[in-house]
Order: sequence, then structure tokens, then C-alpha cells
Amino acid sequence: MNVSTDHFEGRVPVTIMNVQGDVDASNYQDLIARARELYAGGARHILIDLSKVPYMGSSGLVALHSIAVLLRGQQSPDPDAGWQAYHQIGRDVERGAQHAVKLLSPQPPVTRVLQTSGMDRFFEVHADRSAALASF
Amino acid sequence: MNVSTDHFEGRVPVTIMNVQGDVDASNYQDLIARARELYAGGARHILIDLSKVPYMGSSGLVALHSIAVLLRGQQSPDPDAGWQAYHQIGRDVERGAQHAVKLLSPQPPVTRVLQTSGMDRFFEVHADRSAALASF
Amino acid sequence: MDQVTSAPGTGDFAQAELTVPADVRYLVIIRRFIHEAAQVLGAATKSIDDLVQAADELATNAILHGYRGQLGWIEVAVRPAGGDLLVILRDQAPPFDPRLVPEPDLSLPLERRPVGGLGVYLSRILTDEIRYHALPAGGNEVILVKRGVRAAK
Amino acid sequence: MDQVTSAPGTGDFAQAELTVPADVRYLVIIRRFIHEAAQVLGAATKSIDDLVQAADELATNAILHGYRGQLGWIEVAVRPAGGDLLVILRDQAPPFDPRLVPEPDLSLPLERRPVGGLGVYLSRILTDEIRYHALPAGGNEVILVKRGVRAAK
Ligand SMILES: Nc1ncnc2c1ncn2[C@@H]1O[C@H](COP(=O)(O)OP(=O)(O)O)[C@@H](O)[C@H]1O
Ligand SMILES: Nc1ncnc2c1ncn2[C@@H]1O[C@H](COP(=O)(O)OP(=O)(O)O)[C@@H](O)[C@H]1O
Repeated sequence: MNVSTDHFEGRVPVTIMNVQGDVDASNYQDLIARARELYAGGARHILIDLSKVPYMGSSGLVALHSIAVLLRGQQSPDPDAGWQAYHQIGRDVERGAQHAVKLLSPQPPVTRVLQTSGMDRFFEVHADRSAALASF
Repeated sequence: MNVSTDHFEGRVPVTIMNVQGDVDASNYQDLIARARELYAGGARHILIDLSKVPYMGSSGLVALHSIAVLLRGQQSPDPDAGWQAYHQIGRDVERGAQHAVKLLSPQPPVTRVLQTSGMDRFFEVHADRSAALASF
Repeated sequence: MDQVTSAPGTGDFAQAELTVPADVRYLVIIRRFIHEAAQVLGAATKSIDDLVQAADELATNAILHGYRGQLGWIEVAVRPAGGDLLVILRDQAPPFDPRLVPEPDLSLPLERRPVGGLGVYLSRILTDEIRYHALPAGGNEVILVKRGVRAAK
Repeated sequence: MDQVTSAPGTGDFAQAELTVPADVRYLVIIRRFIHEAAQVLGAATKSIDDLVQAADELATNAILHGYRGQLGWIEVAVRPAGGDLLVILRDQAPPFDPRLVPEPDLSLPLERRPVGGLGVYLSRILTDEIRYHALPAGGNEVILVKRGVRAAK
């Protein structure tokens, strides 16, 4: 998995994380670590481009959730506790979508795991990059 | 492996075979069969686009060679004898490049097997589609 | 008796088998293997994706919760059974039956449901059946079943 | 004694193993497996491509010239050995030592060279060493060696 970033100046500044490759238990913590760096650098709105992610395991869902928690300014989850982090997901999903972290263009298997897990109620999912950026 | 075809009317009509996927012992005969159909339909100049072929085994080289033999109007190799066909390759390579079948944009591992086998002396290899088409 | 023994002795010439170290870096190999083997066996794309995800979740659990950093192996087999497709996962970690992980009680409002992981839940949703055997010599065998996914051959 | 025995008994916890039916449709699985396993072991892309091609050529030969349509298995293992990477291929087809296939005599003009196949030739060019053992119980073991291909770990 590789992550590159872009920045977009709209109504608010948006950081785009372009993720490439499978997200699984071997690398989901790298994704969280990358977002933590961006948050430390001032990022407060993140669009995660999933168009080049063929596979996302439940560990990837943990990562997405952790990033949203981070951006809410809460204690960023300890990477070693990352695996426990999604025990919080159920409660968060129930609170409804947050708007600091949004997702762009997931491939069909990733859409399926987002839906099956209910994470599509916690993240806005966009199909169009410009529309996604304008929505922040 | 999938093959789609395009036609291009230049100085002479050129048929483009867009090959997608690995070419190996499980499917090289399908590639020959496709070219035989095209030849039966009148194709006399073929550009094989290899830009979407991540892997080509020596059976793929057999297929490329058989297609060139076919286009020379010689007895098209029996698909079941395909495996024996490249016992003729050494002699053909020595005669130098033929110009009825050309190759477009092989990826690095395919370039390597073309070079290692000497097949790059039997086929013109082009990096640019327009230039390749204009060369017929 | 649906316990599956190692392929090269059984005379079952349609089964493909993989053995990798119990290390999360090898999960990608497990996924690619199941994907390609299921494709050879004529399964449809969506069914393949589901089996790959279910197996990835349970193999991840075996590595992280089962072996917990101990050295060990994960074995994976893909085998056809009529129109069905089976993915068999074996490990030598302490016995753990994923069928005993409680189902989330969907009748409760979300905030009152017991909080649990997603891995086992996803693997159930994405397959038609999960079979489990504690292996006589120690370790676990989980069989993921997806029905009617193969084109008639 | 460099004959390699089956991984899950040996205590060699860095080796990955694959067993597939002796059918050309499974060659793609062999290639993907070697590719991913070599990547996990830190090999460079070009070396991985070479090992994948060499192994594909010899596995193809085992299926087409060795088993000749008989049912059977191909076993593949990828293992590190210091900075080197080994790919081990095993089959139960009649004994065949690829090292005995004559080298093309490059001093002869092309038209006077004995006409031979490309598979064994490519597998030699693309590896640093090919080892061979007739297995005691029947069948063949070929070990493809690529040297100095792994980043120090
Ligand atoms: N192979 C296993 N060995 C031991 N315990 C396991 C195993 N698989 C799952 N578990 C236990 O079941 C729980 C639920 O698993 P799962 O649904 O995958 O969620 P998670 O792994 O996120 O906790 C785990 O937290 C763990 O306690
Ligand atoms: N595993 C094998 N079993 C029996 N014969 C083999 C095997 N591998 C190769 N051969 C023989 O060696 C010859 C050379 O093999 P190769 O270089 O791969 O070329 P090709 O397969 O195109 O003939 C083959 O034609 C075949 O006669």
C-alpha cells in the first residue's frame, strides 16, 4: 500500500489521501500513521481516494474509523490498540455521518464491505472528485 | 487473456490485436486461433499491442512466431503442433525481421523475454502507436 | 465426514493448496491464491470477492488472536464440490470455533448492542455456511462454503 | 544436503508453499504465488520477474512433457537463504533433469545450431543456478537459485 497526498483550497482546505493497493492487517496502521502526520501538520478535512484500493479488510475499516476519530480532535487511537478501536464503531455509526473525513470512488468489493459493516452511514461516499471536494 | 481488435486504414490496412492479460501455455493457442480468423478475414498486416500483457511465457513467443508464419501465407501451424513450432524460430530469426507482424509497447518483463530469445530480431518493436501504424 | 485432508495424498485432483507463515504480510498471498484458484474453478467474480474477504478476516484472526506472534502456519485449500466452492483454512493455534462468536442482536438499538469485532461477522455474512473442526492433532480447520457459484463444467 | 522437505514439519518458518493440479490453467497461480512470496521476502522486482519466468517455463514442461495429461501435482516453495532466493518445484512425473538439456552452441552460425526449445534455455539464463534431485519416492525436485536479490533484513 502506498499513500500520496494532494491539497485543495476550496471553501476550506482539503487534504486528499490517494491510497493505492490492498488495505489489510499488515498495513492499516500505516494508513492511520499517515493521517496522524497530516493532522499534526494542520489537516482538518480529509478526502480518502479509494479508487485504487482493490481490497479492504475489516482492519481497513478500523483505519478509516480511527482517522475520523483523530480528525474529531479526540485522543488519536494508539496504533497498537488499533485493533480494538472498532469496538467503538458501532456507537459512532449510530451517531450518524461525520463530515471531516469523506471517501471517494471505492471499488465494488470495498463498497460492499462499507455497506455490510454499516460504515457507509458514518462516511459520506462520493463518486465524483470535484463534487466531493466542493462538499467540504 | 482477452483479445480485441481495431482496424486502421493507412497506406495499407492494419489490424491491431489488443491483447490483455498473461500469455502462457494455457492460452497461447487462443492467440494463434484469433490471428488465423483475422487472416481468413483478409488481414495481411497485424500490429500486436502488448501494453496490457504483464507476462509472456515461451509459449507466447511460439504464438507470435506462428502468427508471423501464418501472415507469410505458409501453412498455418497446427494448434496441437504449436509447441513444436518454435523449433523453426532459430532459422526464422536468422533470416532477419519480417514486416507483416509488429509489436507495440511490451512491458519490461516481456521486452526481456523477447530480447533473451532473440525474437526482437524477428519482430519490429514499436513504442508509439501512430509511428507503428505508419511503419506498415 | 467433511474434514479435508492434505491434497497430494487424497487423489482429489481439483484441489489447490497453499501454506504460508502465520504473518500478516502473507495475507496478500492467501487472497491472491484464493482469487486465482476460484477463477480457474469457474466461480463468478462477486462470489470470489466474498470468499476472499471472508477468508482474509478469519486468517487475520488466526494470526493475530490465535498464534499471537508465535511462529506457525496457515494452510489454505480451494476445492470445488459440485456447483459449490469451499475454502478450507487450517492452523495449529489454540482451538477457537468462530461459530461460537455471538451474532450481533439486530433487534437491539445500535447503542445497546454488545460491542464486537467485524471480522467474524463479515465472514458469516459473506458465505453461505461456515463449518468448524478442532483437528485431532491440535489446531483448527474452518471451511467456508459458497453455494452455486460455479458455472456447470 | 540441500533437498528441501515439506515446510510445516521442518520448523522453517520463512518458507511459503503451494500445491496445484498439473494443469496449465494453474500456471497463473504459480506465477502469482512466487511473485507475492518473493515480494514479502524483500526481493527486487527484476529478480522476481526472472524467477517467475524461469519457474513458469519449467512448470509448463513438467505439465506438458512430464505428466503429459496424466493427473498429478506441482508443488512450489519459495524460501530465503541469506541474501539469496530459492524457488523449489516438485512433481511426480517421470525423472527429467533439465540440466542435461544441451546448451545451444552459440559459436555455431544460427542455421547450423541444433534446433531446440526455449523453455529450459530461458530458465537457465534467468537464474544463477539450477539444482536438480530425483526424489527418492519418485518425481523431480528442481531448485532455482537467484543470488543476492534480497535487501538485508
Ligand atoms: N482464531 C482466533 N483465536 C482466538 N480468538 C479469536 C480468534 N478469532 C477471533 N477471536 C476472538 O473473537 C473476537 C471477535 O473476532 P472478530 O469478529 O474478528 O473481531 P476482532 O478481531 O476485531 O476483535 C476477537 O476479538 C477475539 O477475541
Ligand atoms: N519435465 C520434462 N519431462 C520430460 N521431458 C522434458 C521435460 N522438460 C523438458 N523436456 C524435454 O526437453 C525438451 C526441451 O524443453 P524446452 O527447452 O522447454 O523446449 P520445448 O518445451 O519447447 O520443447 C522438450 O522438448 C522435451 O522433450
